[in-house]
Amino acid sequence: MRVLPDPDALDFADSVRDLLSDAAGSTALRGAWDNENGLIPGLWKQLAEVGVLGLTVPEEYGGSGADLTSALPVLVETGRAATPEPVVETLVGTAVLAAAGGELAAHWLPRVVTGDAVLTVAFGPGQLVTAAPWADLFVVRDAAGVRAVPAVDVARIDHNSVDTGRRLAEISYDPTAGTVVDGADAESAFDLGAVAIAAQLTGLADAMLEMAVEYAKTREQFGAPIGSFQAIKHHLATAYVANSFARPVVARGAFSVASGWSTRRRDASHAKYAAGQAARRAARTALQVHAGIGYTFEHDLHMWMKRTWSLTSQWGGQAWHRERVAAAVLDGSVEGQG
Amino acid sequence: MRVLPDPDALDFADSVRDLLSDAAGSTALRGAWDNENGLIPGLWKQLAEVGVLGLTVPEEYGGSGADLTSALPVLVETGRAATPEPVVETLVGTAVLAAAGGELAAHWLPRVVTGDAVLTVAFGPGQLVTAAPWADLFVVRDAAGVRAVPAVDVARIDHNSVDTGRRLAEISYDPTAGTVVDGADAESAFDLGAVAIAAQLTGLADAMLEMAVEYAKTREQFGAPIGSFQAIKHHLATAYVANSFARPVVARGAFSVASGWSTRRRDASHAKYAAGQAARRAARTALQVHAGIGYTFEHDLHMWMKRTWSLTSQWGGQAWHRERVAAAVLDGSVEGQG
Amino acid sequence: MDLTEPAEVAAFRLEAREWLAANVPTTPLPSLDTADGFAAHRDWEARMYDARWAVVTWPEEYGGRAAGLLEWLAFEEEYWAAGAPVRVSQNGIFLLAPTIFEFGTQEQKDRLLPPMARAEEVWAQGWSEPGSGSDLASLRSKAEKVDGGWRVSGQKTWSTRGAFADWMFGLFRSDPESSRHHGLTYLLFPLKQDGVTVRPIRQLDGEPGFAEVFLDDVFVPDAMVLGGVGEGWKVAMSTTTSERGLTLRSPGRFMASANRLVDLYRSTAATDSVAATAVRADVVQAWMDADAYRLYVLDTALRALDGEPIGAESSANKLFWSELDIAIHETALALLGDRATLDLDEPSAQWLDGYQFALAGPIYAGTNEVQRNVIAERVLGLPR
Amino acid sequence: MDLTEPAEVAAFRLEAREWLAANVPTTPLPSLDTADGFAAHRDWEARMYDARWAVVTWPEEYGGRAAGLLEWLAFEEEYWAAGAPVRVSQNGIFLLAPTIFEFGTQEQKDRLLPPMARAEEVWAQGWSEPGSGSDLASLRSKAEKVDGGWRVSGQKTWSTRGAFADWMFGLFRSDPESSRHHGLTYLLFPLKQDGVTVRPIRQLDGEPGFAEVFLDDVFVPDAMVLGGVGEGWKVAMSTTTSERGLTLRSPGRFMASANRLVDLYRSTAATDSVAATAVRADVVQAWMDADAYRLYVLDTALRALDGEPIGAESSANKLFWSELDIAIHETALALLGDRATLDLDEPSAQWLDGYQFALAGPIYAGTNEVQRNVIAERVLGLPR
Repeated sequence: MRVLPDPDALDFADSVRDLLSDAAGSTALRGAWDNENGLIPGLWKQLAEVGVLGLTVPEEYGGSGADLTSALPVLVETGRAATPEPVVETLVGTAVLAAAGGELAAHWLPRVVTGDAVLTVAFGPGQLVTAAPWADLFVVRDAAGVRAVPAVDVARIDHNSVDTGRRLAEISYDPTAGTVVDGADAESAFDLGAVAIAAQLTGLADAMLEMAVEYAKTREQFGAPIGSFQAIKHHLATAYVANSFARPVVARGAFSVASGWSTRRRDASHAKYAAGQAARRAARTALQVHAGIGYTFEHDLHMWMKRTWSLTSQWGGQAWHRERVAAAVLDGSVEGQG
Repeated sequence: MRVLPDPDALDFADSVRDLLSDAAGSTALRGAWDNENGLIPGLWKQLAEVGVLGLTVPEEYGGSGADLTSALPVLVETGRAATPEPVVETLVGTAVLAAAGGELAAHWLPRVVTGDAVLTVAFGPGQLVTAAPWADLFVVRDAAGVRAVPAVDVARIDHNSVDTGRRLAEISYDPTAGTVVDGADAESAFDLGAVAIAAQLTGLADAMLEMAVEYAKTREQFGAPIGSFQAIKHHLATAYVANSFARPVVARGAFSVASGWSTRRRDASHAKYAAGQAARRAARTALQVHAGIGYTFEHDLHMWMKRTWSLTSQWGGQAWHRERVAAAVLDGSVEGQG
Repeated sequence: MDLTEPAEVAAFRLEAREWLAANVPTTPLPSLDTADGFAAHRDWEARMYDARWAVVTWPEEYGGRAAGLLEWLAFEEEYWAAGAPVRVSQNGIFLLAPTIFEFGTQEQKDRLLPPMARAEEVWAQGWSEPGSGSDLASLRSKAEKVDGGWRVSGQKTWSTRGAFADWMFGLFRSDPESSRHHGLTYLLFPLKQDGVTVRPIRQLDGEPGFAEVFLDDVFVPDAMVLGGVGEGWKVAMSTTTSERGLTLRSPGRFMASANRLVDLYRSTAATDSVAATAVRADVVQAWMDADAYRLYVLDTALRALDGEPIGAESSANKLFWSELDIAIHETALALLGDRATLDLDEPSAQWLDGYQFALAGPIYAGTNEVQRNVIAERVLGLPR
Repeated sequence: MDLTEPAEVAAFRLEAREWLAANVPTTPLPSLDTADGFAAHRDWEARMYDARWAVVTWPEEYGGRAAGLLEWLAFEEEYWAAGAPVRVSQNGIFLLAPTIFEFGTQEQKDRLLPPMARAEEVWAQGWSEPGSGSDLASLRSKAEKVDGGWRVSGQKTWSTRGAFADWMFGLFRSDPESSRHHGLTYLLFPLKQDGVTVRPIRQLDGEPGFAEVFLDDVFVPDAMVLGGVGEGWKVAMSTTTSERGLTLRSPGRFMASANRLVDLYRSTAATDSVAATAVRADVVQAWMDADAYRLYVLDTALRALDGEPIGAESSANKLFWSELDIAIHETALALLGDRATLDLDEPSAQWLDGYQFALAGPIYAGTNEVQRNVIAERVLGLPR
């Protein structure tokens, strides 16, 4: 019985953290925000090479066959680094294709694992898609179930998002385009994505609090570091506690989804809600601690804040997930807890 | 155009404040909490003599004919003193009888104004009545409208309340007992009570914050008054701001109800909600600042806290009033503001 | 107690409403943090000035209507309810002008007020410095006495409107031996002159809403000292605790936002009642708080009219509106769901813009932490 | 990562569940803050002891089952879900016993643990003094060395269970020249002896839940020093940062409260859907937080079992459960509406009682203000 990930998963995440801090640090990130496609040049191939893209893909398709619980630490790192690339979308899309198997999986998965093909997904209650300009395949939930549509058959309207490290588009396609993914479980794919995003949110929160703590130690006002004032201390302590209590909820969400527990819907929503609340609090706290400097585009903080806004608004917003938990707990029965 | 009460009303409230601090200070209050009927011996007659009981009763019945807006400051004082006597119930009951006029008014009002008869009321969404053991007349809302039932026709079940300075009973009576109060507007009587209680709540909040501020100035820990620590300062400042912003909302509620504005239901509920939230925050803050000593029955604070719990739970609870505002603002139209 | 609006205020309100209905631009102006937008906002204010709506509280001789506080509150309610543009001249007309009226020389009034009112000369703030944010009294930019005036050097930052503004007002250390609140002088000078370097700072939304201003031996004539030499702190503070506390953010602005939030709630509820119900309590809370803010400011204004001194109300005010503004916009973003982060020309982007603007509220004009200290120490009397 | 409950824990849980189902009193015991209630709670714990459920984590030789942390968590979940009484022996078995196991002599273990486990000897805390609350290190009650032991004088306050307890544990200044954390000694002594005066203090609910204890030249033999002379602070603190941080308030307690809140919500919704809907978000928030607390403690326990050191988790824990407990009960009172303040034998009074109990949470065992300081300084490394 463990809540924390296994040591192997943590070691792998450490190596990804090193990769991201070398190849996708704040200067690279700033470049991605400003460039044409919102991506860090070369990073996708590197993520493929070290095995991030195939981490949860079955070995027969060239992946490592890990489950969601083992992928959590890597997802946290991609959150901590505010990575713009569609890591969560890859995780969800490959899971759907692998579960369906057959020709679709055999064709796409080996290419996705190596980074030679890119897929993106649309499973949330809205229909905004990220990585759309760049994707070769769209795996989407629609009225007919789940459908895989090649990019050539997809029309898109690009939207401006405040988080230009996560560009958004609305897509449309002929209702008969592409292939129906037989037996795909759209709801479980959604839960998978919710937990994966929740993991990223805890990483985002960590990173923002770390920035704020470092700033509070060095910035002086009234002849003392501002971190010595009780108001600043208590703001930061409160945000730290919120994120500390979100983390095990996310871990349970992962285990519940991976194990197919009867409470998996509730647990996935609880994970995204708790991590989202913690990340929002971390963002507000970090901004207030940084004050003016944190309000500038020149400072890194804004990229982390805006990613927090994106991830807490999309794939089901905060109130939406809270209500999904409420429907399970208050209207249904409180099912066996893990 | 004024939000603040007129100087005359404030002067009168000052004299009532003096009376209450002489005759109904914390020692007297403690006595009332422990004695058989929960009242301060002799106080009711004194309140009658100085004109509190008849303040809003028309002059033809021996009162002063003031409207609710002029009564607000006195109500605030009865809140500040955590007065156990049924001042709000008297205000509401006499207003209903005076509006109806006729024999009922002529018989009861002069006696109520002098303190020779006591009435109580039941208009809230629940049916718990205060001052029941002591009342000569019950003015109650029921399915038939509003009914005035003499005590002799009322059966009651006394309940234990944590606020023994405000005892509660459930009452019952034969559906044909007493007199139907012709043309009584039960909803407006309810609004009147809601605003009157809101005024008491702002007084309670004031008193609790004052206790907490005084304590914070004198209690020392870590070699300094605890009021010099920023955490304590910010708790108290936040509670102070909440009550400061509730006060004009209560004043507007009084004016809106007294003037029969179309928004009076919404305004009355907003008043009770805002004052209730502020008082609850003041109670939590005062307890946290006092810490152990505030948690004792020996310290005065608990009587003010428990009155806050009573008044925010009864005559429509906090969520109930917020939802009443929501129904007006969100489902209806936002009507002309004053 | 009487909350009925006096007839003359109601008449004033109606006149404003009619003019605004006929004149407010039907499509929103570009952001005033862009060069184009700045110019467009100047034009709008010039039109307001021509109709004598730019500075309603000012005396008629300077283009105002000598309106009282109640008229001002009514005007502001109408202004924001009409969806009119934000005021590019705000620093000048709401922050600096009251100080000029109180401390300025006749010459200063005549020279400075008319172009300020027409938005021909837009003012930037010169308060904060890199080492002096919350702790304003630690500022170090210096003014050295020379013949006929002062030589000013140093660096100001977070200068709102600094990127495009014409003039700056601010505090400078005129006595090199002084420390803290002493020895400061309040100076006024044009930004477009030698020795002044303006470096725009991109704010959260990517636009240059404020600037760093580097001052290298800039000459300021004696005539542009506001109030006495060495009296800068007193001059700067005198208006923060008076009516200026009221006028920094008018209630009409938040009431208009809250009413738009109600509209957004209703349109969401029509298509997705689950989403709407989940934030219903937050929507009504925001609306109630906006209404409470309106009433609180009205109460303060009425007491000011009765001659009561206005003190720490400005700190309580600032805490309340800054937190309210964030709550209104966070609730709106929750209602927008997936579309909350859509930006620029997207139809919902006004809420995102408003949110980003609101996030600065608890920081500028004295952080909310400083305001809570002020209330605790000056109002409640807690020990420092 | 595997959250499946191990088979041996599940079996242990089942055994506990069955015993509790058969043995938990069907009518609630009277309040343990009354003499009758105290006696009734002692009896209940004696029955638990006889069935070896009183101290499941203790070694078998002292009446326990040598249960691990996971079994303990499972037992606590079952205990509170069964609606079993609060533990009158809590001070002893959860706070003092871990310290005795770590620092006690064999003689102390043999003398003190068995009657503690049977609730024959109930322990009161002797930490706070009138001038030493949050600032515990400032305590002044003194222990003077005499032949064979110590003479203790001074005053302790907020001594939980002090009104009816049999023994006291606490810190005393044994070196008169010392200050702050130095020169303190951890002493154990019976309360029923000459020189000890217990003045019960009525707490918020009117019952004597704690007491002031006056000590006038009370003799404590050397054998009842716990840990070394002058080592009192270290002895007292060693367990606060270890497992004791976990066991002060078990998650089972809050999960059981949250599930009862869900039941209350459902019964309210059945008769008054408006009232229920208005607090629906608060109900689910409370349930989620109770669940989060359960998972956080489980995570900490599993890491402790893996040999990881447990540090400031106890401060984060304490903040979280104390605020959660208040939130659960405030939400319940909101659902009760008019009946929220009904007391004593009224059916809803369990919620009011629970609320009053919960209100002490942010105060005792180190105020939440102190806990936030601890997290900021010791975990985040912010300057003092």
